[in-house]
Amino acid sequence: MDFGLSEEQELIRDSFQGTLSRISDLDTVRQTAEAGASMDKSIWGELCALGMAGLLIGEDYGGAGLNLLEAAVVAEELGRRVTPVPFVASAVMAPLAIGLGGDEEQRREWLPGMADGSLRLGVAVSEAAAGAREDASVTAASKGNDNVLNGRALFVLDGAGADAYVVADGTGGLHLVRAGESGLDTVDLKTIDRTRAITELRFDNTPAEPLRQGDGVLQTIIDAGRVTLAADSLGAGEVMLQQAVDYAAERKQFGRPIASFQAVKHMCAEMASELQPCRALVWYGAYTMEHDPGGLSLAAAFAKSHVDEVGRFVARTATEVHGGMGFTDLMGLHYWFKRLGVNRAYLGSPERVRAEAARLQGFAA
Amino acid sequence: MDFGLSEEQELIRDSFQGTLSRISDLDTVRQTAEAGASMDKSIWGELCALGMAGLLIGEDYGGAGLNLLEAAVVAEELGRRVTPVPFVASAVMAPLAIGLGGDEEQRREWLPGMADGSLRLGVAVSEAAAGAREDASVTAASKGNDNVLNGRALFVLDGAGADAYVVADGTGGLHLVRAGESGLDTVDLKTIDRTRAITELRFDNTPAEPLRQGDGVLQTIIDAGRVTLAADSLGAGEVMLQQAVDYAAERKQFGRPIASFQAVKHMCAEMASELQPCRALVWYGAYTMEHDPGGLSLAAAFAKSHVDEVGRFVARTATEVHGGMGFTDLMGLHYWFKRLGVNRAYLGSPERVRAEAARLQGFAA
Amino acid sequence: MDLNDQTEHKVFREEVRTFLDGNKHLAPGESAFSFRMRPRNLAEDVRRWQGLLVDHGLTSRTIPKAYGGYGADVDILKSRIIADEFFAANVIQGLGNQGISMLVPTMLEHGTEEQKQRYIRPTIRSEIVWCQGYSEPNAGSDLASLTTSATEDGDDFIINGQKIWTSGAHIAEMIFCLVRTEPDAPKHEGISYIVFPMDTPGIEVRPLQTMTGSPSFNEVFFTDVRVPMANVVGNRGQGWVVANSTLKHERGLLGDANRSLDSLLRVRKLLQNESLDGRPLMENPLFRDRFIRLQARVQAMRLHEMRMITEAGKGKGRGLGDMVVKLLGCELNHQLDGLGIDILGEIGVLYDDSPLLRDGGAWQANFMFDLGLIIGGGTAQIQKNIISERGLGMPREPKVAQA
Amino acid sequence: MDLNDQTEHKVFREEVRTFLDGNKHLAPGESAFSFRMRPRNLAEDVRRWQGLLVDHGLTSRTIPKAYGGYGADVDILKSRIIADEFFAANVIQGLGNQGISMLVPTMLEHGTEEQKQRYIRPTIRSEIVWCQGYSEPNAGSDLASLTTSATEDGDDFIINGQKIWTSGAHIAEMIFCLVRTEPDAPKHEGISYIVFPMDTPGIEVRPLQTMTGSPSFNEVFFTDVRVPMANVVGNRGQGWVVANSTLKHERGLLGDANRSLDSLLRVRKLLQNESLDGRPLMENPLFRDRFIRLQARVQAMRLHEMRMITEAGKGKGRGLGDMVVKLLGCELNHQLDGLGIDILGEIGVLYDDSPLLRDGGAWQANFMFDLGLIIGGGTAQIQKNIISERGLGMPREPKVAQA
Repeated sequence: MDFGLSEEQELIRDSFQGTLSRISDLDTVRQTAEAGASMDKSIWGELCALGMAGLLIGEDYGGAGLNLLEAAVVAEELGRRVTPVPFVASAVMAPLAIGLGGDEEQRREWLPGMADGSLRLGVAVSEAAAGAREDASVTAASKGNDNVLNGRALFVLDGAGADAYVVADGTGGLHLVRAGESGLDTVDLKTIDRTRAITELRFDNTPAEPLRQGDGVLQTIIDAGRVTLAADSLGAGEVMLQQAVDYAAERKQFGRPIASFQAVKHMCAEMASELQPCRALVWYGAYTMEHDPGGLSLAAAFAKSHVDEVGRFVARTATEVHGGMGFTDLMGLHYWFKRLGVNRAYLGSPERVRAEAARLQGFAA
Repeated sequence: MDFGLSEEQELIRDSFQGTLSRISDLDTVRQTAEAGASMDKSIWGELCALGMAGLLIGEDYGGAGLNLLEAAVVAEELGRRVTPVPFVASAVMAPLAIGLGGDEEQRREWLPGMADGSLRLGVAVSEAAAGAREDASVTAASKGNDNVLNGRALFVLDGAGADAYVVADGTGGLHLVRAGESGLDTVDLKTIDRTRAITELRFDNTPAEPLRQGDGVLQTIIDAGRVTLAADSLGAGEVMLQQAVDYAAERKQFGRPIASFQAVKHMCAEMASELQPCRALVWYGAYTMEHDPGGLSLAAAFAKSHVDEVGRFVARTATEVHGGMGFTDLMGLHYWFKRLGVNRAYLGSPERVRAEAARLQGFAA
Repeated sequence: MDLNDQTEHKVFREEVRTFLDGNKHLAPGESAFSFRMRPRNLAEDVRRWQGLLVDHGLTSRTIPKAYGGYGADVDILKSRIIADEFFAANVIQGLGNQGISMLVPTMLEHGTEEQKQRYIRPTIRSEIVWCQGYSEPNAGSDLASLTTSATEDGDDFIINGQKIWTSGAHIAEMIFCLVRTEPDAPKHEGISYIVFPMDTPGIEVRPLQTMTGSPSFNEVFFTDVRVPMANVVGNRGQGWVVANSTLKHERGLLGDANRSLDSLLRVRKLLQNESLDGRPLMENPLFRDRFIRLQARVQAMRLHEMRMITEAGKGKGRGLGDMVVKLLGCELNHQLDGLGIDILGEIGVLYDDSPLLRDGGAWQANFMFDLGLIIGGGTAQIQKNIISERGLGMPREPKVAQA
Repeated sequence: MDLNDQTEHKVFREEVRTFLDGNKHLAPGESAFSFRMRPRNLAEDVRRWQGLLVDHGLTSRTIPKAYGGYGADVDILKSRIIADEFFAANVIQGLGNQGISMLVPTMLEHGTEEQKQRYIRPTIRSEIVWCQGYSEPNAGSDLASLTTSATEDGDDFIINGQKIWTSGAHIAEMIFCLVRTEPDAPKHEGISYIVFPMDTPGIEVRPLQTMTGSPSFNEVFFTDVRVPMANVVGNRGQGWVVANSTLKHERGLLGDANRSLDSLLRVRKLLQNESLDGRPLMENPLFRDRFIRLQARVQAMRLHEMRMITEAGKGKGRGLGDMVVKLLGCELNHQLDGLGIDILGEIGVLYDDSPLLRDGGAWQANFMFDLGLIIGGGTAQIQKNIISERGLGMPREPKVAQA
């Protein structure tokens, strides 16, 4: 048994860590966020050069042919740097959707462009993953020789500026919809997190191409997305803790660093304690996709729901340790706070994901 | 508006406080508990002389004719001293059951003896208040001229050594059953709390006398019981906090009293903060019985469920402040710990009581 | 215990209702709550409304007539009746800004007759808006280590230094401020409490960007700001004592049970109006249970406040019961915001002018702002120190040995 | 990451299964867990079973053959396989008492050759049972302030003083103990680690009544207890260092993920088997949600343990990841007990030999005992100090100025 990263995985982590520390510093994040861009193209370019977009795409299609564990390792680093690039949908869920759900023709058409980063895809599965809000629902129908979609999909991940969308219909089928297609409207949705973008899609007899081997793929990409979000949150949480520890060492009150006050020390100790076991939970969730696919949904549910709860605790506690400074924009701590906040809500709240975990184990109908 | 005790109520509190500090010290509690007696007869006698048993019984029947607020004031003092006497069932629920649900003849027959403490009654309403465990249920039927009960009632409060029982049947009707009646079996149930006793009743065509004006009385006595338990928990919690503060002032580690460590101070501050508003919640619950009966059930639900949660927190935290000493029998802290533990379970767990609060407000079916 | 109105109070309640019936059309529509979130220039209608309330004794009731108040005796129940009736009518109450809630009581207690004459009337009528200059970048929890200096120059002080967390500084006409006038005295004894106009030369106000995205706070820089020594309130060098009476007022202000009730009602509306997969979220037993838990807490805080008011009315000093209000109230509000966000799911992370946004984005804004309040006005950690030391009599942190 | 067995390990797993098939009828029926709760004299079958496991290398695997062990190389996976297979077969594993888990590693690291020869073999075979004499009434969290004295008398020490929290003292043959041998040295430097038989004259053991009602702990009094100086382990005066290596072992021991898993399975059984108003409690969404929450935590702890084992196997030192285990594990167990109690409602407060009692009253007993563990072995507060100081590099509590 070896419950750890391989040398290759550590190499991937180190290379992303190194590159991100150079290109995704807080100033860059802030500039992107304040410009309302929610993606930095030069960061995207550099990371694609490192293979980010093609991680999960087979080598035959120009990708690295790696697995979810490598994606989780990268996601953690992106979370650490609150990097403003699409990842969870564009580099994890969409490649898996097409890789697992597309036929050879579809894979040939889409994956190479996705692997090199020239094609970015949003993923519209919120209604299946988190439940339908408002009147959101998507139905697929045949119209002549065409397959068309009607309805409305909310909270489309990595949707802004995407070249195409992977869309789930109400029966679990997956479809590809190109940006600019007739009968397609997109509405940008702003969230507290300025580092990643979501949109709404409205379909009115919009031509769409079904993924032809889509059975069961929807749940798999949701599970993979959940693990990836958990990894992102883990990275963000680790950084918030480290920032709290660093700030406490510097900040003096009553003639001593606040790090020497037991209350502050214990807040940090509690954050560290909660965060430590999260890594194993995330890694294991990612590992199951390849090695125990039948256990993926449950492992992903544990990872997502637990890290969500830890994330809320850490976001709040680290901010408290920073005192007023945590509430200002000056140190940018809130970028991590907000990243954790949205990760919690995407692809199923902890409450909902736990309910799924109960059903998966036969504890509930 | 006057949200406080009247002078008379303060007098009652002070007189019970004074008497209890004299007769219900920890040694006495311990002796009673270790003897497995769950009631100290001389304490019972002294408290009845103070009017405890007749608090809620009309003056016409030899009682003091007071209200639930006075009972809550007394309950808090009993909780403070973990006094080993029956109160919630024997002095609150049963007198109300007969006072509100009995006809004049029944009141004449029972209340005077109850008021002077010569008659003690247990109350069997657990199935209605907390839900039925195992196969517990009681049905009433006519047999000839007699009303008889069949079935099984669990967790009968103040049941051990009682002279009679107030028993709820499955339809909400209330009955009086005399101890020693034919077809009645009692089974003593030991709990972690050695200061009060519960029993199980088994009925086999057991003659019982229905309370003739019982409509709606069952819910009222449950509500009153809940408020009383909350008051008892409040008193127990307040004492645990005070003991923690006192112990921390005395106990030295690392060359200083542990009370000077911020972690210990904050644990005490959190207990104090949680406990403080509980008093108003308890008083208000008690006040509504007389002044806003339509609001009693909801107010009682808030009081019971909230104080239950605070009680668990305080029981654990105060024990932690005591370190190993809290875990031993030496200081007897566990008597309060256990009293809080059983109060939480009796007459409806916090989860169940909150569900009732939701229904009362039309939030759930 | 008697929560019913006596005859006098029944009459008073009717009077308040009559006033509201006749005048509520004059009330500014904006709720006190959203006003607090984003300080801005007081609209003329707000000042007029405030003046009307003062004239009718519906706010600042107990301020002596000599200083522009209504001169009524303390009657807790009447204050409660006013609050309840305004709340029921959904009409903005008398303002509760820092001038009214903090400066006025302080000045009544410590000010000279001339200061009282000059400042109280326009303050309670909101003709003067104040801001508070306490915190400094290196004096937050440890407020007494502040370094803004005031050096003598004839009959004036020359003030230099910087304040931070100055809410409303960009709209305030006046500031009440702590400055160090005796640099050689022990740190708690060299501070004076001083008031001066914000348009005094040498004052620069810079908005402070916060996590909510809207600048609720400011930094204020003083460069050779000249202020007459006569503007000191209380004795020179005793500003710490003067300020502490004010801080107590702030701590009460921050944990207001009405605010929690307001949040609770909004959460209830979400549970009733929002749906998931076509079913109202009130049907979700987990959210419902969390709601009832918090409802019990709100109820406890409201009743506790009534108990504290009663005790104050009976002349009992402020004790443990008062000290816990800020800690609990701020936490409760933050929990209510968090529940709202969770109920909304992905809608709950929307912000700014996003389509689908609920309540103008108030849920996220409040979730962050209320976390800011947990931190501000004395962090939760400082509150716990105070509760344990002053409330429970536990020892202060021992002095640290010099290394 | 590779959680599958390689060929060698597959073979080993089969060997373990074969051993269990052939021998499990010899295993004592009592679960390790209930045994831990209530120390009592080891039944002969327990000692025999333990000896059998030692002989087959299924416990104390890596102890050198010279001292009675199996002399195997460290192979974390094989240890894991043993644990998993025993767990799956519901068979009691090798004992994990204080002699085996604490004394043996300490002695291997610090003992003389003679001490190792004499004590290790009978200890791992449970022919000698040990107890631990560390805590004193006035030295709990602040262990180094202990005052039990050992004064020289020829080649012996004469020991006087008192220990507390001595689990199993009433059944132990030997004690390992911290005593102050250098009264004038600084407090951490005057302590020695010494071992001696419990039947040495002058030792009195008094059971300590605890809240659970069963005496899991003792007080031990020493009056002129004569012990040869040769019984010191490690250097005289360096007992603090020796003991700290042992304490680390204890902290690992207390937060055992298998124990949490065991509790979790029991909670699941309650949810499935207990009913309220005739409906299984698994249908209650609140309890179900709490269960899944805790299940995720148990899973996190189990996987975290595997990660830590892997890191240890790669020779990485014990770091933050190890330090958090005790704090989290004890809290998790207490939470699991609390959920069990809540599921049971009024049944959950029954105790002793009450009718209707579930699982022999283990829910309440564990709820209290696990709270005791949160307190014991270094309170949660001390754990947090250690995590922040050693794990996160935060400063130690500053020295207090002498008043």
